[in-house]
Amino acid sequence: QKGETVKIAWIDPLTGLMGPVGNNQVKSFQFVAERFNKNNSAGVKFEIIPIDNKLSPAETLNALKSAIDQGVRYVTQGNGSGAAAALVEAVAKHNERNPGKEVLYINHSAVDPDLTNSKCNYWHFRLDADTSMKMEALTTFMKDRPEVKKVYLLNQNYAHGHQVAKYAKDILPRKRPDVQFVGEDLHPLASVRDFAPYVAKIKASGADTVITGNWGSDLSLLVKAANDAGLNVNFYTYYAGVTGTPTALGPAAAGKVFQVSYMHSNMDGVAGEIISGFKAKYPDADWYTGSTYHIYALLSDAMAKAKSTDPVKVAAALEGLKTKSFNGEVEMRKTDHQLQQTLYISTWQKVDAKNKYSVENTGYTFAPVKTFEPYVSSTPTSCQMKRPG
Amino acid sequence: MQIDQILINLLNGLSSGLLLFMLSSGLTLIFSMMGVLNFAHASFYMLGAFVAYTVTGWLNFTAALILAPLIVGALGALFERGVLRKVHKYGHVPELLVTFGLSYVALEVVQLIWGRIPLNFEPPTWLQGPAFTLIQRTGQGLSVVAGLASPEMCQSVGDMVVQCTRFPMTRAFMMMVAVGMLVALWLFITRTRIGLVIQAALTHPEMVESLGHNVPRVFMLVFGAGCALAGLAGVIGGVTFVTEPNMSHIGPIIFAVIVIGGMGSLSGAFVGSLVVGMLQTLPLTVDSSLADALRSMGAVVTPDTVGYPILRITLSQVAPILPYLLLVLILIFRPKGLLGTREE
Amino acid sequence: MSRNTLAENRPAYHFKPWNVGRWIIWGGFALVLLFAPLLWTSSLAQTMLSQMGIAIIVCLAYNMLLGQGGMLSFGHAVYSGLGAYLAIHALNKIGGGWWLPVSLVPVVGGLAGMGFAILLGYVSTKKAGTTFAMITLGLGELVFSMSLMLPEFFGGEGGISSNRVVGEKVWGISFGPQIQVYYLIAVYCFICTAAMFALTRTPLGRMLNAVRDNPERVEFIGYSTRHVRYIAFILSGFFAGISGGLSAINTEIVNAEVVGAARSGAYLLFVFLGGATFFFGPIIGAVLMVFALVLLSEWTQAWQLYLGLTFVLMVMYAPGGFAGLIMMNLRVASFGKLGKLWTAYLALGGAGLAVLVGFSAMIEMVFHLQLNAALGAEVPFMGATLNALGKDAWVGSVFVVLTGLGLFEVARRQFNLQWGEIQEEIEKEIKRRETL
Amino acid sequence: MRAPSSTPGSFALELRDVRKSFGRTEIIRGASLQVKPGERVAIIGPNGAGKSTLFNLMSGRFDISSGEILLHGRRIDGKKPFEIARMGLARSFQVSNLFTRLSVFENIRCALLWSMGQRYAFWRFLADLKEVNERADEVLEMIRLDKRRDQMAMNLTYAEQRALEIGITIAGGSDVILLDEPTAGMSKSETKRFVQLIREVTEGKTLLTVEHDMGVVFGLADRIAVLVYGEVIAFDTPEAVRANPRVQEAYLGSVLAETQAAEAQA
Amino acid sequence: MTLKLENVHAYYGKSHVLHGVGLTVGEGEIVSLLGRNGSGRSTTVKAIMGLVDATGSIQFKGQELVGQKAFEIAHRGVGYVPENRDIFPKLTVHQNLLLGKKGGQKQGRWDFDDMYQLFPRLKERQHTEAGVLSGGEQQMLTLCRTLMGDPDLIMIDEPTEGLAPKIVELVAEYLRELKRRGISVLLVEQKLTIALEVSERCLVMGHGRIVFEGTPTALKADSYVRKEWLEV
Ligand SMILES: Nc1ncnc2c1ncn2[C@@H]1O[C@H](COP(=O)(O)OP(=O)(O)OP(=O)(O)O)[C@@H](O)[C@H]1O
Ligand SMILES: Nc1ncnc2c1ncn2[C@@H]1O[C@H](COP(=O)(O)OP(=O)(O)OP(=O)(O)O)[C@@H](O)[C@H]1O
Ligand SMILES: CC(C)C[C@H](N)C(=O)O
Ligand SMILES: [Mg+2]
Ligand SMILES: [Mg+2]
Repeated sequence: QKGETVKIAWIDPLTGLMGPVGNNQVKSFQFVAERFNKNNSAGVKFEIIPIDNKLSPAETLNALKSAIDQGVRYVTQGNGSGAAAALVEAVAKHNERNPGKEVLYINHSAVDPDLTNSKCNYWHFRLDADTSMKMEALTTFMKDRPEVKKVYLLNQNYAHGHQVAKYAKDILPRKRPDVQFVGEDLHPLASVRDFAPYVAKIKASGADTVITGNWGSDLSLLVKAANDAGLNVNFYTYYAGVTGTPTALGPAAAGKVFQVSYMHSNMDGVAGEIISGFKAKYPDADWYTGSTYHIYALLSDAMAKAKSTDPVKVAAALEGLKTKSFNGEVEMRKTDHQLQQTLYISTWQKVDAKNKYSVENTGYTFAPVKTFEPYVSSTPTSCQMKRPG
Repeated sequence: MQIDQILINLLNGLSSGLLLFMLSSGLTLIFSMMGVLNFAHASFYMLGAFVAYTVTGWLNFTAALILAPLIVGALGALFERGVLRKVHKYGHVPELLVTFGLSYVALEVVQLIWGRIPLNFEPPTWLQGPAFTLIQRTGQGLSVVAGLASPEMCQSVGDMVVQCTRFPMTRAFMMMVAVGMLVALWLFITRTRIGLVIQAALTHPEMVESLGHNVPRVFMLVFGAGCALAGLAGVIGGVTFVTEPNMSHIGPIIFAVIVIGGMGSLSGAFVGSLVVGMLQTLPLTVDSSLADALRSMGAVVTPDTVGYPILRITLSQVAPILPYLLLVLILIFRPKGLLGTREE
Repeated sequence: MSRNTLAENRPAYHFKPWNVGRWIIWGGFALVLLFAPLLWTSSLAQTMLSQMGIAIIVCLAYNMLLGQGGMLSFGHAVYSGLGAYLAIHALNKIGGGWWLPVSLVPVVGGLAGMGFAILLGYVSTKKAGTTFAMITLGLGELVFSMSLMLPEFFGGEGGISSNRVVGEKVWGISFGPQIQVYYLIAVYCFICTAAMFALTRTPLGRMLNAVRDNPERVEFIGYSTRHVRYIAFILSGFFAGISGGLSAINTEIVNAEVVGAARSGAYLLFVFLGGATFFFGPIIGAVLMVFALVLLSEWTQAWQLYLGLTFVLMVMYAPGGFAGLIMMNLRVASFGKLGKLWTAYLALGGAGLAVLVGFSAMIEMVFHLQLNAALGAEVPFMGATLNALGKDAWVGSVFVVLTGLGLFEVARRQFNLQWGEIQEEIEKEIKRRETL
Repeated sequence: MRAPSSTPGSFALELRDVRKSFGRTEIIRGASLQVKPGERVAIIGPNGAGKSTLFNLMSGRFDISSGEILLHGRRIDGKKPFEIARMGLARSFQVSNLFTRLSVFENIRCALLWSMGQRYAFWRFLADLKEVNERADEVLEMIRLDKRRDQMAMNLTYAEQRALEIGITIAGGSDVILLDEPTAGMSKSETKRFVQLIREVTEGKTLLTVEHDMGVVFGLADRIAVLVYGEVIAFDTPEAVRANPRVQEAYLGSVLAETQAAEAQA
Repeated sequence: MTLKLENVHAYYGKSHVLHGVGLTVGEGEIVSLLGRNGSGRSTTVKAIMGLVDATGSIQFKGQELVGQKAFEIAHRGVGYVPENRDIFPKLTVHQNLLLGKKGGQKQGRWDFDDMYQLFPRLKERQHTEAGVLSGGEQQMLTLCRTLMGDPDLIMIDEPTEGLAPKIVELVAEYLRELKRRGISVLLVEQKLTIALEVSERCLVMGHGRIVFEGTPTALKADSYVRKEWLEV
């Protein structure tokens, strides 16, 4: 396998609502690939082929076909659990109908727990921590925060938002039976212009904490409206670091926004190098998709282990594979293909001596406040994996 | 719910309605007069915000508030002159499609120039902070303080719970401008013959020209004016909310507004905007669903009940689609809209 | 004059026993459908061909409203989309043991589309014109929003997925391989196209044209415009539903976007681009739609810019769409005068190409600088590599564009002149023939 | 073709105290009229008297405010235009009202479809409807547009459009026909030809026509109804109407009308 | 000379309709333009108004009109009453008249009251939508609307079309009144009786050319022209 080129089709939105995120991720994938191409355990070269799926499940399938036509055997995708679910099924069907031409799907960011539970599939591997895992970490953190008394759940009305709300209601009471849920709202995805009514509602509920899976402008506008109305609550978020949101958070949100993720902006070691290298190359962008590192680390180790780049063998090698990544040792759990890894809670604050990295050049940063070993966020799975053969 | 909450909700509804009016007034101007359903209207709104951002960088916000609408208006006029005018003779569907095409182009061009991520378009200092603060004290009722209330005033003392709610300056300003727009437009329409000229020119352009009116210029002017209004809305929307390419996705709701209000009627657009603004805002505060309503009437509703998925949806969840429901109902029962005068 | 002589003098409205032209056209259409997948064999190509077949049906169905009936709908995806949903549910039911051949699932979609058209069409067709357009817009938004609120039926934004390889195999066809699905689509496409064409030749089809032209007068010759519109709407819903059903089988996933405004808008745009005034226009439009949405976005990141510009230019200069352009040239050809034009066309084409190349080189460079600047300054462009930061590439493209534009203008004037002359000659020829 | 459904002795068309107001202004103020089958009646009156409005009421374009309208003894007021058309009343328009983007032949054929029982059929080919097509060609022949058969209606000259307008009106074989100013805008010679044409095509049918050209009126009508301010002030033979002093005062009484009428009756 | 046409050719797209028309209208003169349907009378008037493409020379008060836009021509003082009652159907009668006034125009010879005096019927209906007016009322309205623009030359295409005989005579009277106020009139008419009665000169058109020019008396006498170009 040494010297082979491994083509990975990146199927995600480059245009539309999630276009900016997608563009950032392509850069991230390519940037980290360069690093790995200089040196990796399998001695292969990675090449990223970006294909725009416009965030649509149907377009994703077209993109998959097009990738397969180009001889690609590895695909990665992550923005949008809808597209991810479609891709899982499509890849499964393809592999079943075209033996010998199997394709592996590495999911870099789609976090719907179903993908490694009821919908789990042998050809799918997930690198991000799923909604329930992140919620475990988040609630464990909240457990020790006495000021959390009344919680409001505000989420986008689609699968991801539903999951966040569901797991919050499942997990938080276990850890903090005293916490009250004072309200819950689902708002339409990416079409609310004015969050003031929701803010008024939160205010009326007397909440001191908001848990939200919102991303993009849905999060920026929410925080902005809360600031404007003088709403004094803390936001526990999943995606405050995604392109565009930090800029909108600005000084007003400092100290009020928490984020759960498997990385943060002020990491040292490999991640630190990549973060600053990335900034040097793209002054306007941040590296926040850590799974762009995982993917090469895992694949190259698996390929070395399998001594092949054949997806069938690599898939087998990936199962249960442990490797060292930027956030410590990670393990691709065999039972459900969910990566087990360290998670961090970080908070939005002004850069200081310890946390120097200025996110989106705002002078503010996500500073780590808590680190959780993989076992903390590890959740059981209901997956009954069908393995080929 | 407490008084201050009711008040703030009404204010929110009102201000969101007034923002809609800023957008629909330009659209209605163009639509009612020229019959062009300008699908690119929201693009001009977006453009207004971006242009203002840049102008603010060069000069200051006040200059942007004046210059950006003018620039956007000029661009609109240019589009009318160069493109729309050519298409006019083919009828309304091509006109609509050409604006549809423009909305794609505008979005891409904006993204090329200003990038794809939200810009940090901060309101100027005089627009920052709250316009007034509502203070609700248990037992004492409501009081209003201009500007920011001091933290002491918002401190709960003993049993007395004090709640402060701020109303941001940007929103207050937005409301003021919208009302100003209404007045200016009303004067424009009633004090000049331009509206008549255009209406007449829609069906009989040659005749209007024969009476000595420069029809093409009037069309250009009106289109430009409509776009300038969108641009002005954009400047204010940009600082109040976010300045990003997604701004152009407000889309169909403003069509709903002008249809509900009555096509071609300025007062209709105004009333329609307020109705839609309220309709989008107020139901958000109600968390009960049909299922709850049935239960309160004594019926047993469980997840196994037929139609539970529908019964389960709360009013706050359907709030965003209520305007469209109203739109369809209005069109069925009162096709000319609330204040409209024309049938078709 | 007696009736008999009349009938003999005017045979135009009788099918000749062998209407050769028609046989050639339909035979050709069938052959294209039959052999296309043998020419383009990659899996992407076959997917695209399948999508084209599906798009052809729905665009023709849409044009029953727009072109034939003058009804501007902003929400036709509702009918194709709901058809797709019911079809995919049916497919899942088959998987769960229902007895229904998979090949009939599109009919389920058709009936669903028709059912919803009966329901919603009743309110939409009450009015015509702008009111109709607005009702369809509102209904479209309503159905789309509902689709996100009722995940039980619509499956949320992830949609409902299914497996088409279910039920009993008929004649060894499992519909597993794409090619089998393609031929299913091709068969439906042919039948539906023929049926919709036939429809334009029936009393209802003709009255639909009459309603488009002058609804007022229609009422005074005994027809209810509303009934005519309603029936057409239902039939259009049926065909749209069939296409939805086919797409459910083809992609095995149906999600909310199939009922979305963007989809409805695409129908309108591409039908218009293809040419709404001719029966075959939407077929061209459908093919373009699939190309634009699938391929263009792969070739270039600037695809929306190109798409937008193409629309603007087409609407400005060819409001009859591609079909209109074709028919104009066919008319010239049928008078044997196309030969005179081909030099002009060559000049126009050459100059146009130069403008296009130069212009798109610039666009690609700008996009590259903005999105992938750090990948280096090289932009791959039509097999060559441009240096987006170097002066040469820019000066070169500007030069190409400017000369292109200049030449184009010259060629255009020349062409206009010739075109005008030819039209005049044709008019004269027609007058001459008339007086014969 | 439809058989006249009238029973002998009843009227083809009857108006009983018909009233119509637009907003507060009453335009038709209790008009009554009885037209016998096969009769040719002209309605004259000053501009704005309500002649076209009366036609609009009879053909169902507007609803009446009060009164009754009967077609062959059956109430038609309150019915929709297409229902009235199906019952055998056809009308033309003062301003040509054609299917401009269809061919001349298609215009006529559309006008025939309902009356020849095709309704909303989408399972039959037009080309196979032999009777319909033959009848359409007959009508074309009658209105002398057979040469222009395959032209689009919008390409016809004014006079040809007027002819087609009348063709569409009579094609369906209705036995009560209303023509609103059929010869407006025509030169004298053309007018003459048209009067002849109308005579031919309405042979045996009940005809109501509105005209300002006294030549046409006196050339065509068996009886003349005079409508002034929404009331029928006279309804009689041409001679009697001409002699009626009230009519003279309200409407005729001018050199122009006199010369026209005289020319026609001569 | 108020209006002078020389060798005017006009086209609808590619079809050549006027083949070298020449005519003159003097100050305060009523000239009528006669001919069969389709002979090109309306086209002549439209060509003067700048509504169809024309070549040749059209001079109005010594200024060339060919190539000018309709609204510029209107501002020069040419008024046009079209043949097909181009009233603005959605506007009220009053608004229709209002649009007859040109922008930036000072008080002209006529005002609303003059119009309403002339046709009291219009006054009664002044707040009605013009689209619902009776045919005759619409005809009156078009006449008045053009007059509101205070033209020096007024071209009227078949003004008596659809008017009751009594009103027709009123119109004739009104044309004379225009003349009295010094306005030149170019009248296109179908009704010979009227044309011959009011006009000082008659022109007859045939196939896009002027085939006769002379006084009404001369025309009455010339049975050849009448037979060949006016009747069957
Ligand atoms: N829809 C309407 N609303 C208001 N007024 C109307 C409407 N339709 C007609 N009228 C008025 O009714 C009167 C009668 O109009 P109608 O068209 O019947 O006249 P007419 O007798 O046909 O006259 P003419 O000979 O001039 O055509 C007119 O004054 C007209 O303005
Ligand atoms: N818009 C048009 N396009 C093409 N040809 C036209 C157009 N309008 C008129 N024509 C043709 O031009 C010729 C002259 O028409 P014009 O209207 O000037 O005649 P006219 O003398 O006014 O007759 P009419 O009595 O019909 O008003 C006719 O042959 C007519 O068919
Ligand atoms: C990248 C994320 C913002 C996308 C999110 N995980 C989703 O499921 O839609
Ligand atoms: Mg009338
Ligand atoms: Mg004429």
